[in-house]
Amino acid sequence: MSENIKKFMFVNTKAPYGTVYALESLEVVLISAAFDQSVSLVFCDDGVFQIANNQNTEASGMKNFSPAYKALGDYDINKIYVETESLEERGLTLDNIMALTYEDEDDDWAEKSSIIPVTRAELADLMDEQDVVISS
Amino acid sequence: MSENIKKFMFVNTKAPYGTVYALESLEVVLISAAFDQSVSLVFCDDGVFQIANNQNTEASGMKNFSPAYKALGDYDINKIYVETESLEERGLTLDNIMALTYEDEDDDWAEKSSIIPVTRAELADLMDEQDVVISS
Amino acid sequence: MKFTLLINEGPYQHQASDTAYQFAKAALAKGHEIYRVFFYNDGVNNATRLAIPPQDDRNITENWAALAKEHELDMVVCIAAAQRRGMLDADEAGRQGKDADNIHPAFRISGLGQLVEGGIQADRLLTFGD
Amino acid sequence: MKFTLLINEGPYQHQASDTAYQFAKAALAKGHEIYRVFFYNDGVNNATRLAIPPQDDRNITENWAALAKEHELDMVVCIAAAQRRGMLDADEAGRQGKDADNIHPAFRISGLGQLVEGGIQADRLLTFGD
Amino acid sequence: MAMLHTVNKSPFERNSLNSCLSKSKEGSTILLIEDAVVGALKGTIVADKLTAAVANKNVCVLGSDLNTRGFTEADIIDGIKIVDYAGFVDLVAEHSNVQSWL
Amino acid sequence: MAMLHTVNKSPFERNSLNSCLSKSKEGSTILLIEDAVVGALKGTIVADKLTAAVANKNVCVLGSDLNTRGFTEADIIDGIKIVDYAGFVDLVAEHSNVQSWL
Repeated sequence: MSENIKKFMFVNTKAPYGTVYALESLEVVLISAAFDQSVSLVFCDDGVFQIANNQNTEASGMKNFSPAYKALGDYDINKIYVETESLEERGLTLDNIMALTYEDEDDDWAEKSSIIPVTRAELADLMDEQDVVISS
Repeated sequence: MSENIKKFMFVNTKAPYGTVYALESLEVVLISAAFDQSVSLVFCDDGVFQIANNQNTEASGMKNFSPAYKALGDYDINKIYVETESLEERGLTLDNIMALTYEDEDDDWAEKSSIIPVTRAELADLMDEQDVVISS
Repeated sequence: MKFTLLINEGPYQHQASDTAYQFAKAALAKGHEIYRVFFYNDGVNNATRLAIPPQDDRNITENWAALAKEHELDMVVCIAAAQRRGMLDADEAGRQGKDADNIHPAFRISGLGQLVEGGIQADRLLTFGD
Repeated sequence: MKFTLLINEGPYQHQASDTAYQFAKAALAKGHEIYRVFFYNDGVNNATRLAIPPQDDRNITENWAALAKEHELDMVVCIAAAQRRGMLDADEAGRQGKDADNIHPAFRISGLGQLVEGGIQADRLLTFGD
Repeated sequence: MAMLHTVNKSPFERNSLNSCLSKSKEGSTILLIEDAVVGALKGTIVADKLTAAVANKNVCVLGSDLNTRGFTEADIIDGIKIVDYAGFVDLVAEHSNVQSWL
Repeated sequence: MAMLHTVNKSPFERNSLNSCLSKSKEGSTILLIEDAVVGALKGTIVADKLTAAVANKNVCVLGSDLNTRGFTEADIIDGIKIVDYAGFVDLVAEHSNVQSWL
């Protein structure tokens, strides 16, 4: 199937916990890593809250699935686009976002950030290039 | 139980068909008529679309439940508040709304409109007076 | 004080049932009474006894069932909403000629009148939805 | 052209499943192929064989089942999402020690890989959700 | 080939149409389905946005969902096209990709 | 006695907080729960609305839902109070009625 590599983009637009979409979308992303496709993630609109630092679900009884985002690098998923306007509108900066990283096999396994800040306009261009876009 | 009459208000804020809330809320309203309480309905925000004229579900395969609103008068439910600002924001007037009526037993069964246009501020006052508010 | 709770969304997809559960627990801990918990719309899906959530996640139905057992809660599933969505108890399955049923014994099936009556009898009715 | 459809909401509560069904019917009528229909999130609830909708309303599950029979559609329910929500077939029920199952025979249970594979094999993947 | 974008929620209730408008490119197609069809109506507080979109994008509305909610061609903004389910299928086939704004 | 209003959706995604703000009276209480807690954050595009609401209404946020989403007292607008589930119960008991803005 290597002749058939497609660009998959998972677009996360909703806050976590209030609905299940963030959690169950992450489960699809992790599975997709096994298919040797080109996979990228987008966090825009309220989706930026999915990768906020310091999530603590102790008092709410919800399952804290935020540590699982840190596994993305191990699955070779290292194109994680974060829309800068979405952060700004919500009073956030990149400092509020988890430090998601991967080890670059082409650069002596140096640890690098998977987070790629993009503007809304750049994101529109990126979406336009995809073969499969799965939003939630 | 007649000493225990409560004011029930059903507040409809969502468009019909895209979600089930309009239909299943109407089912509660019709049941509530059997309990001899003071019942009123509100249509505000996208809820005003629930009572739009000329709903035609033939090509979508959805169930057209809009005729059931016309039965409200027969169930002695005749306080139907429609928020005027919600209509205006959506390019609608009272002419776009179904003519929901009841027969007034205190006035020789004259047919009267159940639709009561109210402003947002008037609605806030009305909500404040209720014992039970069920929104969807 | 007496509370009736109305839950309009199913488990996991929305937080509504979780919030209602935490509210009920806190209310009972403060000595209040839960007059009734009424499950409507997709809320009826909270009553399944067939769910198998992941080991490291909460089991929403079992949480409700345990709370109900401890405090003798009246947990009512709307029959019309349940039929539409394939939630049945053994009686209903028999009557409707269905070959299986799926409602947890901590819940009972009844009509929408139970919601209105819950609103009349309780001091406060709270809705948890989407 | 080959389409894979992804349905993320349950029947009746949201129009997503209705829209996907009408889309599938129209696509098949035009000679296109539906490579797969994948049910995820609350979409798994479309697969119940226990629903009894009112006589004057559509039966969403039976509509899908009839379309699948006519066109040999591959309708897949995500196993993880289904377990969380109490949707089981007989095999799963047996394995998990549950005393009943509720999945309609027109649907099959499988893993999330079937969704990704559906995205790879089809010319277009369309999502229907909330 | 340009992209097809679908929106299914009312712009009076949700932000998804806004998101779609801000991240869809000139020449792309936006199809309003389900509750989003009310965004196509004339004289609303979002009509200016839709009119602007019509100028450089192809804006369509699913006719059956429009009729279901009580409206017809006469009620919608000039330049917005009505399609049926078969037209929806054609739009998907004609565009390079489709994105659902949920 | 004044009313308690609960809002459970993000004001960046939905209109329900707006609806609540425009139909709740002075002296009433607004409690942000679930995804609505992000509306309490400082420096957002809705912060001015919340600050205005704090001036004549009692605005609260459910602390456990705030923590769940990664935020604490330091992140929220001055004057918004944090309550736990027991505090939520007290608010319901203390007010004449409760309305959920869904």
